Amino acid sequence: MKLRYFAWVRERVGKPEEDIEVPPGVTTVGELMAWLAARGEEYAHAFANPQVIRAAIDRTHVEPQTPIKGAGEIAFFPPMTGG
Amino acid sequence: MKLRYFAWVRERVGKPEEDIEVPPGVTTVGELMAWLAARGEEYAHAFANPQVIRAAIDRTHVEPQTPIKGAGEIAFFPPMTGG
Amino acid sequence: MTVLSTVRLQREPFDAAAEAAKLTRGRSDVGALVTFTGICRGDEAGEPIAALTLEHYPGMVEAEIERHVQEAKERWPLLGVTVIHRYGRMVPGEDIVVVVTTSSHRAAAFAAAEFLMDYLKTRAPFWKQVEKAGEKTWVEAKATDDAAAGRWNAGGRQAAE
Amino acid sequence: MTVLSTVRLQREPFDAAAEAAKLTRGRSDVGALVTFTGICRGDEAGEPIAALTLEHYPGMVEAEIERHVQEAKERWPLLGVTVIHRYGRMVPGEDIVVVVTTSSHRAAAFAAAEFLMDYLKTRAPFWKQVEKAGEKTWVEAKATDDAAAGRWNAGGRQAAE
Repeated sequence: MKLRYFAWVRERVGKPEEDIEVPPGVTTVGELMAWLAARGEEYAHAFANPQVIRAAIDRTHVEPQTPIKGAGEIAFFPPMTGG
Repeated sequence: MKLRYFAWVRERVGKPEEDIEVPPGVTTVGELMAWLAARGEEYAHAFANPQVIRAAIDRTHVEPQTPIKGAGEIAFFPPMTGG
Repeated sequence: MTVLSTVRLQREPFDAAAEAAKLTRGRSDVGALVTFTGICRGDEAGEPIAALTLEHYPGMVEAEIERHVQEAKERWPLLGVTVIHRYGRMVPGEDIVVVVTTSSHRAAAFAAAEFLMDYLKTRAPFWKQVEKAGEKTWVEAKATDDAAAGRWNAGGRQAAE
Repeated sequence: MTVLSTVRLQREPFDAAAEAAKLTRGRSDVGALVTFTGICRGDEAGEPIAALTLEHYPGMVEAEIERHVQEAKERWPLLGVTVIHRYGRMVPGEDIVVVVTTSSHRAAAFAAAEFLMDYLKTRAPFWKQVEKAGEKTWVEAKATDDAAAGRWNAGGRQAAE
């Protein structure tokens, strides 16, 4: 599964994207964030406040409870500030 | 007192402006319209529907009950359609 | 803070883009620029028209628009306002009116431009006549325009739909 | 009736006036043209900034904006919609985004332009970073922008103030 990070999530994780194997017990976007936060200091910093982090699966906005099964690309980023 | 007419009020009256002597009993904008309507066929046509006619005294919108005392210029016109 | 404001009545065409540019040139406090252009359409009430003639009340219309520009500046934190309205004869495709508003943020710029357009449609002393199949007819005022203008009364902004 | 729509993401500056002109040229059904331009200000949260850098999610942002342009076209009787959003580094005074909407009547053009801007501010995957006194900081999302965007949900348009 491909993960992508944007803005300060990208800066904290230290890379724009990576391919990872997600263990079978991790089934939702929220669980994925919790699992990532335990992967190391940079991830713990990036996902310290999971409630402010937004996610998209295959380029569509999703919620923490959304299942990740079948996802090709999951992106994590802060609240958007365009316009 | 100077009267000015615009749009179809002007067309029906047949002139853009005129100077008139208003008799002392005519004290409000509404009374002036009623008095004008009795001045002849063209005025009767112009002021047949006084409730749709708007008025301004010295270039400020006024209501039928507004007194005309001291007015320099009174204008009559249909509802506005600018923009 | 310099608040620029311009009100102009004219027979000649105007350049809406040039007017908009005047409100932003050389300054870095403008974050939002709204330009509304009203254009002469080729139809009125479903029938084709050949031209539009706008009559106005000289003297009154400039003062009235100025007053509403002042009101807009009091209601919203604007950095600039331009209103240019043409009179005389125009054919379909020609610009009739432009309202430009600038502000630090978009909400004020949008609200002020809509407020001024609602006002121009209903209370500024202009009257439109259209030429349809060789006949000239006066355009009737629309109840929807009055409703749109009414939403700015009684304090805050109301839903318009 | 031809409804034109354009969505573009680009690093280079755009010409807002030229984009607006494309939606009116050679047609006489457009009565109202709204152009909103968002400009890089020289300050952010009261402090001067040297520049702004916009990061975006390529692929997602185009699709998301297209989807909202479609929604705008379903909600209002539009004749044209153009959205151009820049990414990369910009200095104060440079244009960031332009939204152009055209319709027969002004209410639809204004509403659609505001709807699209509220969306771009809050839901399109863009992130702003500013350079203040040599330091780069990410701009925080504003609650007022979320509230503005929220008014388009649940059917009709709600008061935004």
